Amino acid sequence: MLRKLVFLALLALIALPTLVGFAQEPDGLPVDIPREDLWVFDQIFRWQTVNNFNVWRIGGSTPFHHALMLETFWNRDQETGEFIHALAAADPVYNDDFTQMSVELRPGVMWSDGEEFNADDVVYTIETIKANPELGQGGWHAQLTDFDAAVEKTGDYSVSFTLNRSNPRFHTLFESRWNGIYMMPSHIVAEVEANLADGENLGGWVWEAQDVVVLGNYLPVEADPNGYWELFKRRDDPENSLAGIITGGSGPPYALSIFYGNDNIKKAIAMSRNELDVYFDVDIESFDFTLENAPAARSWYQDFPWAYPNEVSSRQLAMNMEGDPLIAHKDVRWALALAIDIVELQTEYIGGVAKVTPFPVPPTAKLYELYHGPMTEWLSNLQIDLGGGEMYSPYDPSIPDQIAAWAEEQGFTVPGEPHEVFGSGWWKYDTDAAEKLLMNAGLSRGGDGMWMTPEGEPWVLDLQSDPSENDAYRMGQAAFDMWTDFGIEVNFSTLDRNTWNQNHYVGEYEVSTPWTSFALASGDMWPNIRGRHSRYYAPVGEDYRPLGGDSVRRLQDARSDELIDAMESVNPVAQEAENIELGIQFLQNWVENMFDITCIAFKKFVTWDETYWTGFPTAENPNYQPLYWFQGGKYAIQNLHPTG
Amino acid sequence: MGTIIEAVNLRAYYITNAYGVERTVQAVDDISLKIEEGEVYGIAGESGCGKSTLMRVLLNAYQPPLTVVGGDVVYTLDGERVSAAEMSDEKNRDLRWRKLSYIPQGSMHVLNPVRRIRDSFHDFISAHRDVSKAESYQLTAEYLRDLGLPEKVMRSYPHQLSGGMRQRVTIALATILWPKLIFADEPTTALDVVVQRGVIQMLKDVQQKEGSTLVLITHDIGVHANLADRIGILYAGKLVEEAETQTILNQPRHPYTRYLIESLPNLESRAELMSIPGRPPALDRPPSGCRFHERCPLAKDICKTVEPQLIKIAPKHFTACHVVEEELSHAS
Amino acid sequence: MLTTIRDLLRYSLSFRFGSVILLFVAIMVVVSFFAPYPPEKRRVVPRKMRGEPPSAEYILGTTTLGQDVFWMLLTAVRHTLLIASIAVCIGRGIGVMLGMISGYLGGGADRVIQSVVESVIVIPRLPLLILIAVILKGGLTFVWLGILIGMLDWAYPSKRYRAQVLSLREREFTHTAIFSGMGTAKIVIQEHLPFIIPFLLADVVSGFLFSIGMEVTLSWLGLNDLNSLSLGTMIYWADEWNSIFAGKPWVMIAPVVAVIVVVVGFYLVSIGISEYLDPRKRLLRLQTHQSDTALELQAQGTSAGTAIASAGTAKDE
Amino acid sequence: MQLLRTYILPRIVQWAVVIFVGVTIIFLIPRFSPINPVDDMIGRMTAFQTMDPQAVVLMRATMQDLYGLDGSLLEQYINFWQRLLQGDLGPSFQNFPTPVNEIIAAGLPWTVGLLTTSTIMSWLLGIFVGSLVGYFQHRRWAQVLERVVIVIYPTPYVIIALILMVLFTFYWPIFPMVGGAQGKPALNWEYISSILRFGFLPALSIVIGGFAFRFIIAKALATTEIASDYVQYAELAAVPKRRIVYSYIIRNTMLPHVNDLALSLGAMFEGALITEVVFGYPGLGSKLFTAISNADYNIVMGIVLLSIVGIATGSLIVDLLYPVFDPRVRLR
Amino acid sequence: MPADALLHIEDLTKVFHIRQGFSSQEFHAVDNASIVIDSGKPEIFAVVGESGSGKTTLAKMVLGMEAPSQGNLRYKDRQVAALSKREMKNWFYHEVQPVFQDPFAAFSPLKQIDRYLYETVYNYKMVGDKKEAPRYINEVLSEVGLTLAEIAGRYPNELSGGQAQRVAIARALLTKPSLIVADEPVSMLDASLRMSVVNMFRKLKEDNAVSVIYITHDLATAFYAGDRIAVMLRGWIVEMGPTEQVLGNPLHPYTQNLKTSIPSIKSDEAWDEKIDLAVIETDEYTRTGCKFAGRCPAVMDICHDNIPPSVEHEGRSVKCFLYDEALPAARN
Repeated sequence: MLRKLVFLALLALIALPTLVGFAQEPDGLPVDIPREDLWVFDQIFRWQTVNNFNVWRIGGSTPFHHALMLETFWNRDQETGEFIHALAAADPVYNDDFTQMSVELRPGVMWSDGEEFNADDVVYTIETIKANPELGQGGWHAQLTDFDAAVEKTGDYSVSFTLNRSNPRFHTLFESRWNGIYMMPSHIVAEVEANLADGENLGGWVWEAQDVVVLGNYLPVEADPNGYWELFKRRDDPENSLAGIITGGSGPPYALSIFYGNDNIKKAIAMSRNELDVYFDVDIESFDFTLENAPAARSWYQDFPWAYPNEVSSRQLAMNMEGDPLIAHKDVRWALALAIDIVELQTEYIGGVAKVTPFPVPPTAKLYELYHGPMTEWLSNLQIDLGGGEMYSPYDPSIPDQIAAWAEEQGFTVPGEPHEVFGSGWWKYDTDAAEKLLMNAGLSRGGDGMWMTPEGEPWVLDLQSDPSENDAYRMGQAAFDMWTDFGIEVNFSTLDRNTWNQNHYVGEYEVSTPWTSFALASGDMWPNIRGRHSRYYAPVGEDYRPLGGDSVRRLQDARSDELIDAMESVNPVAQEAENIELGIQFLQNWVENMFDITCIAFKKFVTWDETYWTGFPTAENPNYQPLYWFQGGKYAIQNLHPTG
Repeated sequence: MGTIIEAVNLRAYYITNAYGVERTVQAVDDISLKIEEGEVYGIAGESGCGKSTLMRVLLNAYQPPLTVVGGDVVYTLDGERVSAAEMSDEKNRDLRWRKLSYIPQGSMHVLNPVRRIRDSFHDFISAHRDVSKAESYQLTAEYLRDLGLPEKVMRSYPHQLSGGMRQRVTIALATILWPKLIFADEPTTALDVVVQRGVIQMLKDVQQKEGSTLVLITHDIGVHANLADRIGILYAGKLVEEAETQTILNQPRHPYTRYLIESLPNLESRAELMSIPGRPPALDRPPSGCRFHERCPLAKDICKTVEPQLIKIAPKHFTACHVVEEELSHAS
Repeated sequence: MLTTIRDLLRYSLSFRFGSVILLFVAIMVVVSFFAPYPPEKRRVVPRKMRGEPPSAEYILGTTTLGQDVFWMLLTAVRHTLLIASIAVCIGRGIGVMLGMISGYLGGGADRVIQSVVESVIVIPRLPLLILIAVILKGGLTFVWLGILIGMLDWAYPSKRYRAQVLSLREREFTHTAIFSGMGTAKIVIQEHLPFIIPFLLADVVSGFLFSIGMEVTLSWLGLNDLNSLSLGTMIYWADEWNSIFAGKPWVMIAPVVAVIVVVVGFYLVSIGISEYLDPRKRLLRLQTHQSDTALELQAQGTSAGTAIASAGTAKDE
Repeated sequence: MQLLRTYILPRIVQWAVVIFVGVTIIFLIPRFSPINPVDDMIGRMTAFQTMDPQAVVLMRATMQDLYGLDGSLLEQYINFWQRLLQGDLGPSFQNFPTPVNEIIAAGLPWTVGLLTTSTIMSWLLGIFVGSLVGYFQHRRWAQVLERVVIVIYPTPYVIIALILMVLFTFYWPIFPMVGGAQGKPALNWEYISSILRFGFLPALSIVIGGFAFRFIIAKALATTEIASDYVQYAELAAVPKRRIVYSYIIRNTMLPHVNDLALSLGAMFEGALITEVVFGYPGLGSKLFTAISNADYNIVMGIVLLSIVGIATGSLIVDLLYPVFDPRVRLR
Repeated sequence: MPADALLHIEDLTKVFHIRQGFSSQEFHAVDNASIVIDSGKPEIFAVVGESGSGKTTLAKMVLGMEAPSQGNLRYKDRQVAALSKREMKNWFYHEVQPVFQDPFAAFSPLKQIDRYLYETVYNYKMVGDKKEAPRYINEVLSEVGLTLAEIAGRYPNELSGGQAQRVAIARALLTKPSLIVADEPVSMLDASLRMSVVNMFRKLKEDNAVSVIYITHDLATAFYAGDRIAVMLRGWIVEMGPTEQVLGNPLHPYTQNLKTSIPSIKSDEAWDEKIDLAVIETDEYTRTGCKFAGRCPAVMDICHDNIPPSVEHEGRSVKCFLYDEALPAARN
């Protein structure tokens, strides 16, 4: 009797919700909208602040909101480096000394409430951000204030900015990849501002979903109070939205973003359950899983190497010039580079899907053409001194071919020229040469074959990485393995992202695995390298950020300073050739000194499942870049259409 | 008046094995007795002599490690003869409280501490009769009134009652269904004399009201003297003497019984009293022959080797002693 | 002691089972010292054999980066036990000391110690552990992790020991000892400690369960020295490399099963020991003469039986 | 009044002291974090773009001021208590300027809903099944059940959760992977059933873990309880086994269980942490985890404070209500 | 105050608090007790009363284990409560030693029993040379009828209760005390062993000139052993005087009640009159007026509201209005 009771109780406990689970189809989506009308995409992270679309405040964040809702003057095609005119109808126009920039606006763009966008909105946006430190998102307030930017309406569809000093790159503030100064609907915000009580400011203004007015073609409908998802609805007049005007498309009626946790595999599982149409980026294992379990899924390439390879950034083994005293020695840095087997790193550790690059500029089509191509000859001719006058050519242009050979061995087909798929050449894996370099630097092999410092102590090298970026971390693991095999005692510590960042800020590391690109998609390098000028140098133990620069490597290099100074006054548009030439010289200096060991460029497994939606850009049909969380992603979304 | 319960060559052993320590304790060894309907039968003996074990077996309520290895208990209840060995579990449960009942020792602990008295009564009544709670309460109230217990007991928790009251409530709880056969195990132990007196009075009341049979177990000869009609003396798992109460008190024959009676202090005299030398034997290794021989001042050689049998030495008077046997044979 | 263990092995099923498991674990620990190469090291397995399921050569399979799961696992078990041992030593050490001091001193000192203990108890341990782990992150070696876990796992035990001491202080033999002229130190160490030891034993096991659980949890959150091997970090990496979904489940199954086996081993042993220390069972073993009474009473399950039987343990919890 | 003075008041004072000390510890520890929340925020804002160095300096100063991180530790501490006593937990750093109160309010219902339901469920189930198994420990089914629990009990929770996750979202994908419900909150079957569906796996994991823990305790207590006189007596009286399990065993072992329940309900935010991270369930546990790794002191403080107050109050309530659960007199 | 008093107890009171539910009550476990034991004239002073009458509390205060709430307790003219820890150990414990109720609880079951004997000898430096200890211990053991060889290396549970209790007495004797406080020393012993211990006290008094405070609920042994007796009821000493007088011809109705309640083995003196028992444990303690008024056969109106005085009557003191010469009722 009792036994039955227990049994029944247990059974009921398990059965009841299971039945509930079965009664409805296993639908794990938080909203109940037919999938023909709903496009579900990966939210990348969990929102901390929900249902507040005041993106201008400090703490406001914009990822993929900008792809759906927000607009600024220009976007940049990440493949070609060309301007995409967004709210601006043309390229920026500077005066001779770069103290004035005038912008011509595109007419006919409508806010979602029917008001037309015009120069008043621009003026209001700039003045409001300048006036409110609380609207500090993206550092826009700080930068506008720094240049004391004054904006003037020069016509209904034109504005002009005046700066307190020369700045040939002022327009980058309005050029969005991840972030740019987004325009405010002045007719809405001005009213809000007018109704603020004493002591309140626009930083505390909460713009809730139902009140939002946009230039993009999606309006927020609902946000999960716990930040796991947000639902968007296409505006009624997508043809009047900026994206609509530019692409002529309209996109799915509803868009839902869901955060599946930091665990990549969950996204893959969700896709296999048809609960996710596109995800952001995963590791190779999760992608393999997707291929196996979601038959309708694919990424940029239909086959190997699948991933979209051209997100403009690269990953390097960055060395702290003031970390281990031996790192300050150029020969040691070169030895470390030559002790890395880039082919194995790229294949075994990364899965063969990323592009190789020997310097911190990713080999996208445009940048390859600007930098890698022109530098090939120089790289091949480059010689380093192994000691005793023994010169050595470290560059191996056949690296992409070796990777291609590996891929074929795996049974993959390589879609195109090896260098188009796998990037440029890299340094030879030559431990003998590395050995000579280390000997040259005064190191010696101990009895157990491990390297000893010139002082006769065992040489211990610290390596730090953060596993949340799986490619960077795996690169770190590879370096650890290869250097260890080479006889270096490497102390590899795994840190969480914040601690790891913090260690960069104060220089508490010897070797680390950050990512950077010295070039923008356009090829301009100055904005990304200026922080490396020695005027921003901070010694180890001091946070470099208050100085405003980027002294991660604790580098003080006169030649770099010289080139940065030279570039500052060059107009990247008008004097492109000169600008690129300076860039090449900068990179040559960087490579000669092996200031860091750059290994691979970013690859992105932007993967979509075509069960419900199709039309995403692919390698065969590369109309737009597929990186939907970037500003340019909005154009890809416009072309989505239901499968069946 | 016939026999209500009969034990036939009963042997009950504790067979334990705790981490390799194996023991067989012969707590009840070859005991036979007959108890008549309506009488009060006292079982006396020191702790460890097997009297509680005997009672458990007589009550047919035992579980491992206690095992009945021989003999049987036969009940004659309302004309029906039932053998404990053959009784089904349901039958056994069915007989409880309605036919045979048990008054435990240590009333301190036998009442559920978190239940009011009346609810405990309800538990016990409803286990055997199909009654509602209200009916149980009613029945309980009437019964308690009959026994002269105050009504407020009903609503009390056990810990609120005094020790004597608790024991009396326990007696009421055991007899609420008017069982034919009542076993009482040390019902007055650990009570002080005044309370003990009250409890004994009540036991008498209960027994006399329905003419039930009471099997009373206690080491206190004084209690037996006041209640029992017949007494059986247990020593080391054996019944060594059995007779009517007056006979036992006035003409004890077994040396052990004599010691017991003589060592009782009283308020008449402060003259020095004897104590029994030595100590009771351990029942996992009982002495050979007469189990009392090691402490017996009269022991002879035969006592060490031959186990004495219970023999009739007078009407209703039995004892198991070689010396007595010899005396008798000499006398005759 | 030896006979106790022998008896336990012979007669307690759970102890026997648990001991076999722990013996097996101990062998793993010993064998782990004989790994043919540093077990953390990748690329030790020939390229063709990488990421392969268990085989005769690699009995627990290999990872894609060329590690031998078997040797990893042995070392991981050792490290996890190291962490747990440190944690247990520290946790129980503080717990026993504070509990006994608090119980014996009584009065003001007791009140102060108890408010500290209570305050520590109300702080949620896992978040605190995560918080400190984040703070110490860079320097969080296994030893530190052990110390950290131990530092958070003494409050409950100390309360238990205090309660023990308080109840032992009221026992009659304590008074006998006092009237025999023994000093407090002697009473504590010679009279009372033997009674605390069974509790300590049980507590040590629960400490192991807690510490291993915490190690696994923190590692899974990525808050351990991820480049050293422990059961937790093995699970972390198996999870990170999605071994289950990438068709290499052996990489995940090995540490998960190992965790369960190790904790269950400890737990079974503790069940066996506490059964052995159960006053009723103990009585049946100890008695030689006389206590047939107790046996009889115990068989009836009366409190008198339990009372006599419990001579030797104070109840708590 | 004696009671108030000697017992209740000191207990309340202790409650306050415990909270004060606990909160102080939690205030101090994050301040040793190497992560500066301001820098962390700037790092995130500038991660994907270039920014003028001067601008960064400017922004940093602004934020330091807005976050209230100026001044010495002592000043911050005093400031913290002033705010706290007004019920203000300050702004979140990560989500500046959203008040922590608001963030907690969004997560609280989920955590409380999931954890109370599943904690109470596992508690009831554990007591019920554990007591039954303790009572019927020699039955086959009881032994099988116990062995299963022996394996589950010591297994770290995170492993149980992960196994469930893999089983029920992938191999047998019948449950959702992330979130708490479907659709807009409404009082209709769709929404409520979706809450059940989304909450099932997280709840199941907690129930399994909590059940095993409670089972072990309940079984041990029941085993002890069976040996008690009143259970033995009721058994002897053939009181139905169901009644014995409920009114005798479970009722008498309830006190420590109730005590534990109060504590575990108080500690729910701790329990929620791993659950929410594994199952992507909304609530305070996962917020706490994110906040810790981002040095968002105010959120950490707010959630841990809830937990501290919860546990301290839970144990206070249990202590004060002790007499309700235990009618027995307590001597001091 | 007699100058040569060994123990002088004057108006000794011990107050406890009972917590019941949400209220707490104060009660006097010992209320205004006054006892004098002369030095130079060793005696056995028996204290009798039902359980809960305060006997044990009184014993604990005499032994210095409990601090009195009020009143004086002087040993050899020194206030016991004022003794320092060192004085307690170096002087008081030499002089006053206890014998506890349960000999098995009085020794650690995990230690060999002779350890306590050696400890006592060493700690109180009873012998000059440690090698002398066995001889001395053997000597003392022989006084209780044991030899060291019999008990050396044995654990308490290997001895019989009588043996263990005699070891306990021997241990107490090792310090050559002037006063032994024996709290129910035979109540846990079997009838056959009991007298051996009681006889021992009589012998000790004669041979070793030790005074014994013999606390018991057993009137018969109190009568047998005690020279003087104090009868306690709910904290009061209701009658005190030479044993033969008090028990031979009790004055206080309660003592009379006690006396008639002793079960006699002469069963013709069966009890006919019914006696009243307290229903609720704490009722009598908290009663105003005479605590026996609730069940006193000779109760008068005055008894309900007034506390009777202790009066000297026929060579003893009685706490009863019946003998209060100031009252008319007493003269009738």
